[in-house]
Amino acid sequence: MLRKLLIALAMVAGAAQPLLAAEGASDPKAEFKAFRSYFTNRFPKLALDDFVNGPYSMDEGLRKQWKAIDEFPPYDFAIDKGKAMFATPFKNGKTYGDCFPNKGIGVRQNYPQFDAKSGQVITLDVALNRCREANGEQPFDYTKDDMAALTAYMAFTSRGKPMDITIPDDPRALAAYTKGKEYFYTRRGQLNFSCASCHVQNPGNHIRTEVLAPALGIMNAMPIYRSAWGGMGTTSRRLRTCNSQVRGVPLPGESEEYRDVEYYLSYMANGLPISGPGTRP
Amino acid sequence: MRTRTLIRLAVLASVAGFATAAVAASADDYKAAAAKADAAIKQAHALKNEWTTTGAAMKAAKAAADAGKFDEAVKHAQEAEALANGSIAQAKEQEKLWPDAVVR
Amino acid sequence: MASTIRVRAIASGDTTQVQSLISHPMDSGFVKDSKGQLIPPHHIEVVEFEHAGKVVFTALWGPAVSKDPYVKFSFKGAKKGDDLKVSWVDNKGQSDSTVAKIQ
Amino acid sequence: MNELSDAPGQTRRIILKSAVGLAAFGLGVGGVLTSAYAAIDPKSWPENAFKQKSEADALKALYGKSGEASDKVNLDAPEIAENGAVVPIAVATTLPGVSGIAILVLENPFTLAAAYKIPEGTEASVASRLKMAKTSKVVAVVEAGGKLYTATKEVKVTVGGCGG
Repeated sequence: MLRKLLIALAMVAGAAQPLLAAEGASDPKAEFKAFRSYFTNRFPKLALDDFVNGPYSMDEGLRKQWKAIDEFPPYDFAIDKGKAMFATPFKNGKTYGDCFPNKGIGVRQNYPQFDAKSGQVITLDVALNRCREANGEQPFDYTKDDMAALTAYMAFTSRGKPMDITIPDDPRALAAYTKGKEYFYTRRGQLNFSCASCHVQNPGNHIRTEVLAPALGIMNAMPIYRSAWGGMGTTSRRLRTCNSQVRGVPLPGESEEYRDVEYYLSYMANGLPISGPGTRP
Repeated sequence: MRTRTLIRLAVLASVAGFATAAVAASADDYKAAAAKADAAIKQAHALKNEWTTTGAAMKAAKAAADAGKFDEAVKHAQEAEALANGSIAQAKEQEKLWPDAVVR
Repeated sequence: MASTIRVRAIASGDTTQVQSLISHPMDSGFVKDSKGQLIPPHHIEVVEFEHAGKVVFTALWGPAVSKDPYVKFSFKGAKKGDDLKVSWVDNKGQSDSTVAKIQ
Repeated sequence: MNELSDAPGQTRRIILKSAVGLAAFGLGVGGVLTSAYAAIDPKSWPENAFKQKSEADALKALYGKSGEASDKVNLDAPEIAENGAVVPIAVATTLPGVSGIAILVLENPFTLAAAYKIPEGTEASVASRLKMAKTSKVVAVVEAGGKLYTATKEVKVTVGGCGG
């Protein structure tokens, strides 16, 4: 069955190969433009802001079910939990809000950020754990429910705000962006898929009956409540699942590669609204 | 797409490996096969490109060896080595190929 | 801890639309845990919605109702500010209830 | 979970079993529960109906009769479920005198998924979310004027909702 799937995907992939690339350094501004037009040309009828709704922007039947579920989404409980966690002071009396601009409300669209001090990409998840550690608390697991609830609440306070990712004038920032891009387009796993094989070459197409989400705006919906999980999951959890699905061994949560690919994809989604926390099949 | 043939090659290699080991294998044969597989797995790990099936094959090899079924153990270890080599080849090839896929 | 029950009851004219979401695993009894053991069935059996001392809606649920179950219905005769009581009981005898204001 | 009480399930289960017949009968009448102010009477759950494996047996256990297809029963269910774990299904009808609505998933291990009691003054329209193990016919049942009316639709499921 998996073999069939592989062959089917390879065939569609062949039919929709993006233009061949010239080798060389990254030019984020030009790549942003090309990425955007690739998707808008491919889905000319789709409103730009709708890409952030993933598979639901691609399929009418799915969209209807999503609307029904979104009337009273099961992730409401995770948002509530995250809100309560966010408001609860650490043992030292400080709160998460003290670690963020605007007390952490409506800031999710500014993550990931490049941190000049460490020379690393800092995602919202990493920023939250840094905040915990700075206040004498144990960090949360990047793939588990507590982190998912916290980020769900923070995303909720940023709903509708346009993604706003900057690549500062620092060669290390550009290098992180380029590494993220490399991770995104590199084929891996025994099934020999890259992230792009599914989410650039085949958005809207089916793997069996699962509809693939477009890469454009894919991070704007994070974290996501997946029916397949029966719960809210972090960006890292989703990326690890992607790896497993192509029979690759997943990396630890918030590995450098994961952070960099989130950086790349979030930059590509600049200007598109935050839709997280999202629901997905 | 050269990489797509990797999987088939990996499978073929494991079958070929099994054929050569068809004459009753010993614990030492298994140890040798496992050592080769482990070396390949280490390399794949360093490249951050392991396949889940590699680990599964190694697990099957160990289980067979523990049960004294060395023919089977050697077969699985060779399969794991072939899969690990497939992932190594994939990673090295992709280092050159990935820019071709970038949307421009 | 917060209530397991979330209710949105909105009056429009004579009709009140009620939506409710309950935090509950709704284990079907057919799913295995990570150790391969069947998770025993654990699901809500009865949910009652009461307005002004009258049960206006009763849900009888089996194990095939989704995790964190949801239900939507409408009834007549209530107005803004009225109380709506929601209570549930599950197959292990656990229960919860809440009173929501109709908006 | 402020009011969460942990009653011994075993004992209650035994009590329930002896009350099955009564519970099913009570539902057939389709009236208002008598325990309006007290806690829910657990006996009001029709255990026997939820154990049946066919449409006919479930309807018999639940309502004591069989149904007939009607185009006045509106069943809103997706053609392809996005995930069998969460399938939004809504039932509504223009039939007068409705006292109950039930939803059956014929290919699930147990056919009856949910039943709703609709007293006078409550609209004959309900939406909920159900689990489906695999592709199956879904049957909406409406009890109106002492008779049963049904509508059936096939829902395709490729990612089953029963996990495992």
